[in-house]
Amino acid sequence: MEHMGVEPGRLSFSWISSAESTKFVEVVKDVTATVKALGPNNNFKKAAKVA
Amino acid sequence: MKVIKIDKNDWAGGIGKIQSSYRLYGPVKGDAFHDFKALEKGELPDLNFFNTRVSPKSVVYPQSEVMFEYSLDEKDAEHHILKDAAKDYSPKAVLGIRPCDAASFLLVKRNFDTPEYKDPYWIRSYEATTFVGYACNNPCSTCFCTTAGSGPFNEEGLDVLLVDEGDCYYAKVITSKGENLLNAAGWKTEADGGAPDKIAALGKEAGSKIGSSVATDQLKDKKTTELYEAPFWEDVSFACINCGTCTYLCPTCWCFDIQDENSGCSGVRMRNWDSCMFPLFTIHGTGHNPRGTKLQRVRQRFMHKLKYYVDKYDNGIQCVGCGRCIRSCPVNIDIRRVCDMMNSYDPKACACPAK
Amino acid sequence: MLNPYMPYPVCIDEIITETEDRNLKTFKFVFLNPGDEDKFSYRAGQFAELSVTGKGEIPIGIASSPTEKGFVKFTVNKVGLVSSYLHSMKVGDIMGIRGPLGNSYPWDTLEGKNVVIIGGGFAFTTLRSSIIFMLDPANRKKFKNINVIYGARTPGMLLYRDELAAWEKRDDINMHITVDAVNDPDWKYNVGFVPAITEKKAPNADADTYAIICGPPVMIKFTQPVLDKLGYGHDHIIMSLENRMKCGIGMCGRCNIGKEFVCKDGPVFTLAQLNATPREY
Amino acid sequence: MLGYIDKIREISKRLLDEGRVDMIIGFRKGTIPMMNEPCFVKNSGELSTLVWDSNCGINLANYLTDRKEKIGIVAKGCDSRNIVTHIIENKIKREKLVIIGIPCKGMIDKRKVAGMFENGIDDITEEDNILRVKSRGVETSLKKSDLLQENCELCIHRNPVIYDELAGPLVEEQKDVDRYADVRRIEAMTAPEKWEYFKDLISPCIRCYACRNACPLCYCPTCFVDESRPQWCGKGQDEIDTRTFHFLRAYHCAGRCTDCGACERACPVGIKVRQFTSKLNKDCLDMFGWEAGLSPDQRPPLDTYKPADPGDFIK
Repeated sequence: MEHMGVEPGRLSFSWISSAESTKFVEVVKDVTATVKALGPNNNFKKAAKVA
Repeated sequence: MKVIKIDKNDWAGGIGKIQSSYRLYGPVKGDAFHDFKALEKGELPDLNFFNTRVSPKSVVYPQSEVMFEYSLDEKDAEHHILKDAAKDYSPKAVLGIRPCDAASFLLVKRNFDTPEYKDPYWIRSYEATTFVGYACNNPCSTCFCTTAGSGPFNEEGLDVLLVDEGDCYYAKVITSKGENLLNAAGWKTEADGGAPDKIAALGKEAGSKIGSSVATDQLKDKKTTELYEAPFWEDVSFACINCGTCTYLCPTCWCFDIQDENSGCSGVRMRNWDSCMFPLFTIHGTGHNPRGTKLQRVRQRFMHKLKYYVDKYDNGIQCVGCGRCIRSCPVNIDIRRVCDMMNSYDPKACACPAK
Repeated sequence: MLNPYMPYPVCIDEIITETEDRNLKTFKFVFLNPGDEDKFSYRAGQFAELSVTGKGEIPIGIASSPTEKGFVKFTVNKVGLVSSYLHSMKVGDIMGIRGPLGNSYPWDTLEGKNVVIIGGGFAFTTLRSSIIFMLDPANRKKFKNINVIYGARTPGMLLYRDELAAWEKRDDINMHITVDAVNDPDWKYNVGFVPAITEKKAPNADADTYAIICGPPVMIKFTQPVLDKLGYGHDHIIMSLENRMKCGIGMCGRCNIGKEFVCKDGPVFTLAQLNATPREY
Repeated sequence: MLGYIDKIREISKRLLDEGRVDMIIGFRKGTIPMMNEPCFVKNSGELSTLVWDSNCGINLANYLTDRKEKIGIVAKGCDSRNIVTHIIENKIKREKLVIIGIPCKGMIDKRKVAGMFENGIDDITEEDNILRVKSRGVETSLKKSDLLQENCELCIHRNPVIYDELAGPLVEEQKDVDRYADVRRIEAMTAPEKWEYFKDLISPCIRCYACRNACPLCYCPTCFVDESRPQWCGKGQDEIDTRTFHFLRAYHCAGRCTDCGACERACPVGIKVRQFTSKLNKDCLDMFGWEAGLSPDQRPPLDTYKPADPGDFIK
């Protein structure tokens, strides 16, 4: 994804067991914070409608 | 018939003037090939080309076009009711269109402008357009326009025909629409009396350079169901990968799809080019597909162009011989070959498998 | 220039679930703008594009009759994107209808003739329109005998059951209702497939008798030989086709069978016409 | 490579006559220069239509998908790797195939050649490494090896990896080829530069799907772009929809692409479609030591798990 120009940080992978609730919370907080810091993803927003 | 002589030194200036009252389209060279694009102010069309890779049909009939807009927000007074999308039908001109491509608009018009229904988008856009043709002094080896109802100097569908004459262009005025455009450019010098003869001679020479042809004389008399059941379709369609190249590049293919596209609480109903090569084109909601196989789809393309159209309009084939589908087909399916097979097909003689 | 792609805005007035599998619902629409109803003047056998804003359009046969005023009705089977969404809509929702489209049953030809209607499953919609139209007091005298053979898988899959029962009681129309199978000991109509019932009940062919046949492909496949056997000429067998459509006005290019467009030149064809064209439906 | 023709016909004749196959899939002479047409022959009397030269770039594995007949197929290196992929993915049974292997020296980039001749090309003949191009009566000789498709220039698997017959002696494989220079160039860009790079790359796209349909990997009965419920991707010409198509198609080829170049060759508007897949090929090689289609006995890295698989990206 990054290779094709999606900003680093927008995509993340995590392996969380159903027992690892604390990790889940941490990861979600972490990802949310990173994405918020990046701001809106204007790249994937359709620009103007074609005429 | 009036012929205007345009000194090539006056070319850029005239085009600048046209652009004050017309939106101008012309061939522009990208990395490797030419295509018709909207010209920026001061940008000149590049006439050093055989023909464009994609046909100029998009000048009148864009690949994607918004038809309606709507709101899905129930707080809006007129939610869920379609509203006409804003359109620009101010005058535009396409400069440097080849005669075969210009002729294609007349074929397509038969589909969009019928006694019962008028397609407002195509018709308005077409009527807003002035077609300035550029005669082919040097046709390509894959051109077969002269046997497909057109020709390198053909004037049908054009408002002006430009002919390259070394230092100058001859501009043959064909319609008053064309004359208006030449006036807007300030090109007013009439050519000397010998010009029409010269154009005719160049046209004759160009016509003689067309190296390939199709025979279409028998198509009308063939029985639809017999052609449909002919054994050669398996051979013809084998190589086909069912991409949309032939149909999207073709100046005479007009099929389209209608789609709603939402974005939040609003959206547009748009139409996009579609292709008979795609299975999705005909699949029913139930999953049944009347043209579910590649063979059926390939057959549809050729039958439509070379038989159904011929029968429906009694006005030749739905092809102007530009050769784009031949040049760009990834697997070399050649409409000239198929046309000849269809034209010469004799069901009685064909007990053997097709060759 | 009139825009043939612009639907008339309508409001859903009533939704009736027709069949026990709940996959068929009849929608009754009223036009939002006064005057649109007059513009939407149709004949039995035509169809319209139902336009669900934000989803798309679907071509559906008109189930109401031109003689019914103040509304139009469509019975919709739940299959694809638009029809599924339509099934989730409520009374009062706004959408559009575009039409009327296509030809109709050949009412000029049928005038003064015997009419045999053969229908199966949910393809009974435009046939309902035709029956209501013919039974209208102003029209009934224009037609001779009317026979209707209509079958479904089970009694619960028959459309318009109240109306069928009412027609059964009339003496100016011969109803032959049938189901493929039934558990109900009180079932008082026929049991058997449509082709078999046709063979038993349909009148013999003559120059003044036309058959209108509309149903699933398998029913048509087996009914046609029966009609042949009864002596019906192929120009006396009238069929209504379906194909994938978008524009409904013969422009978008997908619904053709040979040079004919199902949307504009059809959907109604005689079997004689279909014999001369590729069977791509 | 021209010498292969007789051998192909001879093998094909034997296979058909002995009833070992129902049909041969190969190429016949095209109707325009630098184009040959994939074709089938069922009757050994018609084998004279089969040809071979440097214009047989279409990947014939594409024509095998879900076929039921016994087939003899002409296969160069990349075709054979896609046949292997087809076998691994259960799209064809090995025992249904007789593979006529073609040791390949690369296919001509027809656009590169066409671009050199302003007046069009009337005819091209080929002899070993020499191309003789006729344009408006003027003949020019060119070196074929300078005019190969990019993927052929970079190819290190010219010999078929799986075959039953051979149309000629195996050729020497290219060595010390820098296959991923392009990928590294893109990797060095910043995210916005990459975004712009791919935007420009696909700007001529007309969504004809020639790349997808020419690709032997793209055999899904319904491609994701054609799904309507849900509709993953808009149908219009919006750049984002076009990008979504190319983007996701590339992913669907991850660990499967043999870099046969069919996509690029098929594209009518000259998009370098391989720029999408090369990165995935490089990553597969770097991370898993994997190149697609080399052996029918090896499972691809993306359908197996090994404890040693790289997992740094997982937080």
